[in-house]
Amino acid sequence: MTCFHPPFTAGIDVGSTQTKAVLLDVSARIAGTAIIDTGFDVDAAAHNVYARLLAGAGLCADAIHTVAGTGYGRFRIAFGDLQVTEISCHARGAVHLFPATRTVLDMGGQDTKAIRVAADGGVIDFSMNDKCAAGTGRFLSAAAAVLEMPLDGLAAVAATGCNPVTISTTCTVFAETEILAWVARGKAINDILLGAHQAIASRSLALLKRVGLQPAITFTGGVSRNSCMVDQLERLLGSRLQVGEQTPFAGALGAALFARDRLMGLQQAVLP
Amino acid sequence: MTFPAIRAKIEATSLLESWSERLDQLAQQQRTAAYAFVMGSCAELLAAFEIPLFLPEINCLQTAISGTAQGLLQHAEEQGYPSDICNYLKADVGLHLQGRRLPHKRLPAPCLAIATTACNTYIKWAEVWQRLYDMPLFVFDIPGTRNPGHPSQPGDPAFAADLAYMIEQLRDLISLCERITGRRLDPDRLSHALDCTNRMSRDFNAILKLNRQEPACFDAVRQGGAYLGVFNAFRGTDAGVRYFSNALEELQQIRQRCLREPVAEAPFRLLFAGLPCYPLYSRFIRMFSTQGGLFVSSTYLQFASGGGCMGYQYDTKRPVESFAEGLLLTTREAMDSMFLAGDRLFEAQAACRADGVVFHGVKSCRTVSTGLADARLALQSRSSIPTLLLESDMMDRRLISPAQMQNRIDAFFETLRLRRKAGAP
Amino acid sequence: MKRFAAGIDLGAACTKVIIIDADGEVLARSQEKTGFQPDLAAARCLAGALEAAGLAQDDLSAIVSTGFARHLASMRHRAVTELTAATHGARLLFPAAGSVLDLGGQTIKACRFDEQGRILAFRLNEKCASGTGAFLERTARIMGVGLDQVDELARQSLHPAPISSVCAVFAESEIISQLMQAVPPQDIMQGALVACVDRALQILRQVGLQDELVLAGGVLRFSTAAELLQQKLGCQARLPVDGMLQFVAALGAARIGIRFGKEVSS
Amino acid sequence: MNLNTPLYFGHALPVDASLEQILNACRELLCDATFPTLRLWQERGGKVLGHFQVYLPEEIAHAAGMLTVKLGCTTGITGQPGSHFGSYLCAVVKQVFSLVDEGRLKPDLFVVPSICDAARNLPAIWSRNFNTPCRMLYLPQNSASPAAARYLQQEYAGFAAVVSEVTGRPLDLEALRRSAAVYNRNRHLLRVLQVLKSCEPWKLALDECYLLTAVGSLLPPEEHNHLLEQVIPQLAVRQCQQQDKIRVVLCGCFCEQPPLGMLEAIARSCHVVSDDLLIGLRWLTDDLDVQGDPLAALAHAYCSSSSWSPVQHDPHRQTADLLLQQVKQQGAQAVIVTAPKMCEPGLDELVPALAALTKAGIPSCVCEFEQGMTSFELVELQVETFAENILYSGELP
Ligand SMILES: Nc1ncnc2c1ncn2[C@@H]1O[C@H](COP(=O)(O)OP(=O)(O)O)[C@@H](O)[C@H]1O
Ligand SMILES: Nc1ncnc2c1ncn2[C@@H]1O[C@H](COP(=O)(O)OP(=O)(O)O)[C@@H](O)[C@H]1O
Ligand code: SF4
Ligand code: SF4
Ligand code: SF4
Repeated sequence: MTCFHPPFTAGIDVGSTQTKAVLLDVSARIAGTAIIDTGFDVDAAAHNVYARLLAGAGLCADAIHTVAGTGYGRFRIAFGDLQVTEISCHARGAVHLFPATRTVLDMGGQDTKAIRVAADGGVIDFSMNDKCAAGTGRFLSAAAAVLEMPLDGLAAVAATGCNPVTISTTCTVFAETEILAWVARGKAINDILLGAHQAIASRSLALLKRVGLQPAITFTGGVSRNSCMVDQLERLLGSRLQVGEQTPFAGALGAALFARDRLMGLQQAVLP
Repeated sequence: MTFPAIRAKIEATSLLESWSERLDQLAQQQRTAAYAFVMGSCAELLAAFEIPLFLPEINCLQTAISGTAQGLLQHAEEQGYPSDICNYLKADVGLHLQGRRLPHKRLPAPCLAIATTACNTYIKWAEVWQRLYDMPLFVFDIPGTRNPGHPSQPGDPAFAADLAYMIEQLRDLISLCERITGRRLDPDRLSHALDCTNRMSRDFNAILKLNRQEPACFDAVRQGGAYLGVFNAFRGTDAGVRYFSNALEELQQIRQRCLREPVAEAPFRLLFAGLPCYPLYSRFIRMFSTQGGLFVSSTYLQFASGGGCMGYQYDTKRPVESFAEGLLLTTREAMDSMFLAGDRLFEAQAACRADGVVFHGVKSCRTVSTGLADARLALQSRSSIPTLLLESDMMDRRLISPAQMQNRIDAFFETLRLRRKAGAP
Repeated sequence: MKRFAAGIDLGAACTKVIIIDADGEVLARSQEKTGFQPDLAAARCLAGALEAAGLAQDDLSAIVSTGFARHLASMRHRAVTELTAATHGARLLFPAAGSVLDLGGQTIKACRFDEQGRILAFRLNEKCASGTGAFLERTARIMGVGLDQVDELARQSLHPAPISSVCAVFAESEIISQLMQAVPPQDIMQGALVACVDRALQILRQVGLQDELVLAGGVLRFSTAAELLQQKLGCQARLPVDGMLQFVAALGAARIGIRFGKEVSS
Repeated sequence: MNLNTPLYFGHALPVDASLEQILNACRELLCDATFPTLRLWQERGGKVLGHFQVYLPEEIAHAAGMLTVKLGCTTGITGQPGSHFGSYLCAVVKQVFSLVDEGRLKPDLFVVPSICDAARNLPAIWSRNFNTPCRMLYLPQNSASPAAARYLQQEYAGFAAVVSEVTGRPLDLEALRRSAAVYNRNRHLLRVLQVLKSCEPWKLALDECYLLTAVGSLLPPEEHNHLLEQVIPQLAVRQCQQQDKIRVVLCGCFCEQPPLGMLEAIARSCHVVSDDLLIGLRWLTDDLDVQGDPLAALAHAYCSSSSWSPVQHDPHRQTADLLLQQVKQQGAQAVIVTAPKMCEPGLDELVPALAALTKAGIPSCVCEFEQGMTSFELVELQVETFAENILYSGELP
């Protein structure tokens, strides 16, 4: 079977927690997205997400001109044509989604990045957590697991809190005991969760400050789905954040845009 | 990308080996050496007294490159030295605690230590030796710039006051050396040593200037390290003079060749600010060079040569006064290039026509790293030049995460390429 | 009448209770996960131990609590810190002991003391999971092995995989990526144990080693960890036998109970 | 505008306040991140000079009518870790910067003594971000050298010139002599407080003594003197139960001040009979000669009759020996070393100090701290264990 579409490009973001894929048509419109858990087998995750992406759009692999990989597993995408760092991809993707973007906050599973971008999506400056993964999305996933509630329900519960507790350690490994200790002290779940969200939000504010807080700020990465985190960040920043359906996919989208550059013959000299 | 300066590299290696061998011999014969630091080593004075000079900082960075540092650090930590202090100090303490013995060499014990106030850690470090060996320690108080950007100048009353203090201290140091060696200072020998440094410094300075124009003919981090090593260890000696005059000549030839045979793709000209990452020295440089990055200049050369690369010329006719004045000016220059780094970076990047500036902050050296993040912000507010801030360490492998470093460097080059593509200035 | 005392160690991971008599003989032990209601866990554990010893709570001349939740055990007569307790426990088991290293679920404690049992120096880890039991538990979970199979697995390793990350979370992704590069699981498990042991040694070295070293804590129930420690220390360390490893602090608390009885002094 | 009306004591706090009232007021003032006394002073037209906890000859600024404020970590400010610094720096440098950056503190002049590598970077960072002047003061590290006092006198003259620039008042030697007398009185009263704490420690807990002393860094010295004069007699007759606690010497707080919560935690299990908290206020150990040239007297006193800390090199005095001496003098049983997390000079001194203590058979305990610490569990655990062991060791088999 052959496909008769004009060529598409795809971006695949192999993250520490989730693997995301975005399909772009020639006019740079998003033609499909897919997401799965990364799990143990990165190679398989990349394959599966790609298969899903194609199936969802009813395309076969031949229809895709270029595939760009990003994320920590980008070099393990066997069928990838080029690799770009997630920093450049999130910047590019965020500016594509919200052209007014000048600062990007990407909150993922095990790292948080703040990126200052130019109007063309180029990175001016970035800063990220290293050495310690405390205060990343992983803490929230762990919290959800302990409390046996779905991840997407977390925000709604946290939002009902009114006396947030002070979470002193946001180390994922201690998430369980930290939360249980507060439960044991008779605190309400919503207050505990709100406290956790606040602790994480204020940590990422420090990163944002490092790169300078130029509006507009776009919030990307898996945690941008979390409305409570959005609220907490907005409260701390005193300004609105740009978020949307597609922001969790910003990394993959950016990669797809880099792939499209190559398709359009722009890219050769720019990326290895 | 550039033609490697082969001769200078071989000569530097053999000179530094001979330096180590000499120290090893001294140790074998149970003889001693003066311990001093690169910023204000007083090498010329020691040379005049024929007191052998040992520079622990150079030794420490060698252990980091050769991979023996980790064991030394651990040894010191076992004795209770905390993890958050200068790792040069800690590795050196580790070395002393295990008998001044490295796999292939031994080191002489100190008969005297000279610590300037260019870095306050120098003093704490020298105090450790003093507790271990109870030898004389001379802390040379060198007042730095009080008002950022406005150092006092020769001729100012404020400068005269500082200089008077310097001269008095130098006299004290001279009498200390006289006591140790049982010999009077020979002013002619001091003059000769100062003359040697004059020439070395002049050529070193000329070398650095070569890179200002395109094409660049050496990597200021890779080859710069060799120049520094020789400059510090052979300061005030004829061997040092020969080395720098040869190196300059070779680089001039390389430059001619580069002009004749231009490379296909011009490298990204980078300015380096901070301390190199010694445990991953070659790999660190390769992370840049494989992507087409070339360090055309480095602030490290300024402070780690104790301001000696600036071309200061001593007046050999009045050696003692001129030595004091030179020490004040060059060491202050070294301090300023650390403490005031940011204020000078704007000019520095313009002077060397940099495409990007790489800041490498090391956790354990607060002297150099405290101001780096802010210097970068300041540079960013004045210029749109892309910058990269890396943080690791110059000694401790545990504080370095190559994968994370690589990720950042990749992103930086992606930016540089996009800019070049877009024809950014 | 014979005197008995109970020591309750409310650790972050496990709650342990021990009952001894005036001669230091152990009558009963009991242990369970601390969970998030330490006081209940302590009460249940104590009841279990009393039953096993055939005693009633009134027969005890003192109940002394220790561990991070020591102030939560409502039935206690006095509370001592786990460092003091571990010291006394170690000295009771090994009269010549000079230092103790305790590897628990969330804390690593090292302590050096003199012949009279006075603590000379001690050190705890910071609130970071690197090198703790919690980290090992998670590694085992990733690998899909139960805690009691860890040893068996690690023992097969010939080339422990280096785990360089200081952070347990980053270490986890390092482990996952190694799993994918087909590094054998036994090497990874061993690598994780090596990482923990290194972290513990770092803390131990900060207090300085003094003969004899007594090892304690649940992590050492992984006998590979104990062996590695001994290897790296280059000296013979004392290991409590008969399952007393995890009970050293509880034992020390009970001992203090025997000595000081119910009267609270401060 | 009258700069002589009280800023706090006699203004926000009644002159005849009771001990409890004074202590509470001190706590409130210290934890108030809006710096009410400084604001009031500036509203009245006065100028403020900021500097660190370690020594500065405040007399010189005082004589020109400036209010000096010592910053060594204001309790109760958690502040965001600044974007201008790496994680490996002590809180002093970071906090000073962020206080000014956030506009909470508006000194008219900031002076940084050359105490350490982190601090020496501050003037440049400051000048890139703020308009008010920030100067370095190069105190001698070679103070045993005969040339040092002469040099320092020049350095002080330079400092006085900067102060004149800011205040518009030329250096007035007579005023300087008067200021020296006020500071002599202040140092005397602080010494009295120290003696009281050492002789009857149950009457004055560590945290209380800290509060009473630390307000001195936010008040004009005259006012601090009044406050101390009011408090000392009340303390002398204070009714307190004598407690069974160990006598300890606390050291390591020469620059960054531990959070109040930590001092309270220590005070719960120990009698701290001597410490180096806010050492800068009582740096000079003798009264200054107010007859001759006051600049020369200040310089001379710095070099020859001063206290000690890890940031001043003195070839004739080793920190470890001085510590042992102090333990002996105070009849202390033990030493608690508080080490600010990232303070290089402090950390460098840790090993020799501990080694000397161990050799002398004096128990010691190291408590690391950092600003923004909210839980003192770990500190409490450490100090409790430490105290427990000294108190009960004799009775154990
Ligand atoms: N439905 C959801 N609602 C809220 N948060 C979510 C949801 N799905 C994922 N997350 C958060 O996103 C994180 C993963 O983000 P992602 O950007 O995919 O990370 P990575 O790129 O490292 O894999 C998870 O740790 C979780 O906290
Ligand atoms: N069979 C086992 N059951 C429970 N824990 C075990 C077992 N084997 C080893 N452990 C380890 O012991 C640790 C708990 O040790 P413990 O000394 O009780 O800690 P704490 O005193 O902090 O509660 C656990 O984190 C786990 O890693
Ligand atoms: S702090 Fe920096 S400059 Fe000072 S001795 Fe250490 S490495 Fe050298
Ligand atoms: S606190 Fe947790 S997240 Fe941070 S370094 Fe330690 S293990 Fe990693
Ligand atoms: S002396 Fe220590 S606390 Fe003070 S500024 Fe320097 S590093 Fe910070």
